[in-house]
Amino acid sequence: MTSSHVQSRPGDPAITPALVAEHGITEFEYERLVNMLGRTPTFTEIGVVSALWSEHCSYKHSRPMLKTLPTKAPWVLQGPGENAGVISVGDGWAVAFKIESHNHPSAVEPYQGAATGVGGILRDVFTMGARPIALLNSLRFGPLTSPRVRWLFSGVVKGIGDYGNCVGVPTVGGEVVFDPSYEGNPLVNAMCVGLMREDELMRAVAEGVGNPIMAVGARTGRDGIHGASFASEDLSESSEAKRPMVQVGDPFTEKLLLEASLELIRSGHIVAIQDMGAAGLTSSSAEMAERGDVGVTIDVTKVPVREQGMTPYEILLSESQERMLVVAKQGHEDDVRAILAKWDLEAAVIGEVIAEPVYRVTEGDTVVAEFPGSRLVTECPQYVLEPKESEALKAARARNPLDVTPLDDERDHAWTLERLLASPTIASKRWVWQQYDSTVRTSTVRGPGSDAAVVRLRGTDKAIALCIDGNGRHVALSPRNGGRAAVCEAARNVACSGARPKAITNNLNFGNPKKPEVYFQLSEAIAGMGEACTVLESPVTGGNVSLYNENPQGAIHPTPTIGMVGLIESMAHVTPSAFQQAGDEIVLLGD
Amino acid sequence: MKAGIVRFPGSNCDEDAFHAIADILGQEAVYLWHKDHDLQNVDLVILPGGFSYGDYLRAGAIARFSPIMQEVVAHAKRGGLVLGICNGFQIACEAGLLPGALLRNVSLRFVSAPVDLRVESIATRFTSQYHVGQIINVPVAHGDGRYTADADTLARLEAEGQVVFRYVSANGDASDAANPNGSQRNIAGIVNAEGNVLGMMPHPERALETALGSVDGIPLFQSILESLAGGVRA
Amino acid sequence: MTRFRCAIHIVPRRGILDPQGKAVADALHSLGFATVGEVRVGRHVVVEIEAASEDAARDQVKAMCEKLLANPVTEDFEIASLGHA
Amino acid sequence: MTRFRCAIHIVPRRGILDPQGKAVADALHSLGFATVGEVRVGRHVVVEIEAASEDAARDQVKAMCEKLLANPVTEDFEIASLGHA
Ligand SMILES: Nc1ncnc2c1ncn2[C@@H]1O[C@H](COP(=O)(O)OP(=O)(O)O)[C@@H](O)[C@H]1O
Repeated sequence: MTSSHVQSRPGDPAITPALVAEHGITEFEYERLVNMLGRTPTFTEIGVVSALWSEHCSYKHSRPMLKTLPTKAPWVLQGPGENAGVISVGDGWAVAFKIESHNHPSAVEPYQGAATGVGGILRDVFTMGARPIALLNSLRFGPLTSPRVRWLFSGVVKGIGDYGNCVGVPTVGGEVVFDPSYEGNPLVNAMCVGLMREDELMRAVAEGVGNPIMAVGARTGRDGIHGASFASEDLSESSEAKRPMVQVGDPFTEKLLLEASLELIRSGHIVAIQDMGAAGLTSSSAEMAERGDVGVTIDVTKVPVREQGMTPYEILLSESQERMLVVAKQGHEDDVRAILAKWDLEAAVIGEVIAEPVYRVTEGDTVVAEFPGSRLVTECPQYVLEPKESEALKAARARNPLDVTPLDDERDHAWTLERLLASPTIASKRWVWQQYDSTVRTSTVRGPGSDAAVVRLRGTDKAIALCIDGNGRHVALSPRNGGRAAVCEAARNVACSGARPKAITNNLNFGNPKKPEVYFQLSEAIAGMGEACTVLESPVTGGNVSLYNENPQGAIHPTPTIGMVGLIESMAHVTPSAFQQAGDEIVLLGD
Repeated sequence: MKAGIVRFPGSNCDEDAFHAIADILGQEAVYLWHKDHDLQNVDLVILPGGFSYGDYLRAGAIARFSPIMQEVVAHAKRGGLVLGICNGFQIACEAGLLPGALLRNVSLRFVSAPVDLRVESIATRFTSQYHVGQIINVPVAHGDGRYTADADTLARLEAEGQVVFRYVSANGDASDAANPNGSQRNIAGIVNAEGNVLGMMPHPERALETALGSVDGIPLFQSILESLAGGVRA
Repeated sequence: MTRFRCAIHIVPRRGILDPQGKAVADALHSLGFATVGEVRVGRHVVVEIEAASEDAARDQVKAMCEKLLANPVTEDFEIASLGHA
Repeated sequence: MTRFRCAIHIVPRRGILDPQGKAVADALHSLGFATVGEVRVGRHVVVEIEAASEDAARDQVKAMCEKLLANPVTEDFEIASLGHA
């Protein structure tokens, strides 16, 4: 079959250079796309490509650098490339974990942005077959003196809390830093850790020609579609309906989906499952097909929708939450439906795994998008740029750090200490973590307030130590050292609680990578992280990249955040971080 | 003892309650699915914490209509033991098993913290193994824990010794500062007039192991065992 | 059967502490709305329902409120409007 | 200055997921209210305010909604009633 049968839909906007540009596709990329297709893409195809070739899905500026990170160790069962990384913790038990950013959504709508960030990272973990047992988060805001920052801060904290609390996964740790560089660009990184039996590991690989592809969970609405800028008179809906809709989290549905997914995975009725996260149906289906090296066909009219009149473009790009894409075993569709129904959720067959190496989307009988094989994923352009350090930072670094003029009103050490303790970044974060249920699941041995959280693995004598650390200012001043230090800080925190560091996940929060100085920070920080991971024998099992964290005032501090998992072989090794009793000696270790 | 832990779709302390009964107390535990009608002859029903049906409208409002709740109410009316923890307390109030209601915390924020409770009454089937005035440390984790009832109800609860736990400071004062949610009279837990239904916002099932920081919940479960061993059965 | 749309107000009963209303009032004061007095925050529920007549629709909505939507211990409800959808 | 009482409805914007409304609709169905269609749940806010005139009061309430009461990203608001307190 040739692609000549692909049809543009009546009412679709014309493909103009302006439309292509609005979708963030460069001329170079557009040319590559036309060459791949051998024809002009349809509007639906432009939408698909804009999503898949976005930085978020494709890592086009960071992948070459990420490839340099160490990813292997005997205990690593699943490295980068899946929904979450997985390590063995012995005795047949495995831990899945991953970190994800929701920086931009949280800047617009802090409560929902943060809540849906937690929802997404939970799904990444339970789609691997693991039951989520802990959440952590790493937050960055501007100074609390700004009312807008206070609104962002309280909204984010409430969003994180409400979502995790409702699903019933304890939030056991995290960090909060306030610094002017994050004023317009708060960072919200959420990490989830799950526990499973090694033999329950499930990968998101579409397999088996003829197997049905099913959409399960919540219905698809117009949430998060970046359609607003394309509103055109020709479209049938009113412009009101075209407004991009903020994704709203529904943690109760997430809880149902969590239980249903784990039951599905254990039932043997399915071969793969993946979250419909960023770029929704598009990226989940294309990625699963690419991993399985098979073709897929999807009929958008079969997707359960929340609203009438949704176009293929909208259905494919919707970022409605609490949805999963499942590849079921042929003939087991009803079994899948029954499990979902038990949890009051829907499941619908929306497509099929096919032998023909194409990625095809139909609207009923009409083909509205079709790409050759997995080239859509594999041929995404990758960019390697020339890194260059900013002169200003070079100069700043050249300064002697001891050469500081005392503040005018600086008094004694006690006064200084009080001032330090009162600064929001150093002050107690109790206000934050009191809003998080940290004790549900009755496994939190050390919760918020310790260097690393310790969560016991019920049914064993073991525990895991978890922490999340990053220091943007350090990375800004010296990207490579800062990258190293972030990993080392995490390792120290984990070690202090009695654990041996095992692996990390990371979130790279940076500015616009097309700027040579940002690219420099990125490449150096990644190199530094890699060095530390190698030395500490803690490979990288996954992570996330959030670039373009900029506003007119400039970029954020380059902020890699490191989420580390350490293993405590015996509960007897758990070590507290608080002073225990009067009379104990205090010893300073290290130099 | 055989304990049944009700599993609403959004329950999330069900596994913890199961673990408490089965692994720590070494008793028989079963789950009771919300869509079922069978209580499986349990001696004790636990309504666990969580967000039974999302609790978006009002905590516990929807749960009380689930099929299993009809049986739980019947069990309670027969004198069977019911322990409602956190969301379970909210559900018990909504279902009319206990008087009053649990409203949004006065701070409007979720509160997760270990709190001190004073045992106000040991003349119940849930607290005989404590002593009156004993201060115990048990975690709370809730957004809607402000116990509210009309003046007559409050007076009756106090007069009849139905207030079982009160939030207090470390030295035992039922002060505002020690009240995590703005509950009237610092009420943390109450029993019904017949004494067979206990509702409490704090989580005794999270206070049963040294590794988790407190074992102050153990006497509560021992009291239940004691009471059942005494032959007072449903 | 006709389609009706009904709006319901569910408000904290007088005398019951309304921390949300108080928080809103405080925030409004600090935003400079100095003449704001009491603020009460309740729920606004809009239900679409099919019924044989307006009266039948009203009866059903009333039953919903009594059974589920309002907590008789702490809340009052009021059918604010009822009309064809 | 006169005392006014104003009722405001704040509702989730059309097209935005309303988990609360969905949960209530599902519950109503399972309670046997079979003809219930869509349910949306918003907030009902009653504000008392002093102002020189009804128009002045309305302007102030509108400003409150825009500044504080409604979240412009996810909610629409409507002044449902305004009268002497
Ligand atoms: N966003 C958060 N979520 C959960 N816990 C947090 C958060 N921020 C800080 N914490 C907890 O507060 C404690 C202190 O955090 P922080 O001030 O960042 O200390 P440190 O510099 O020692 O990492 C840690 O135990 C941490 O887990």
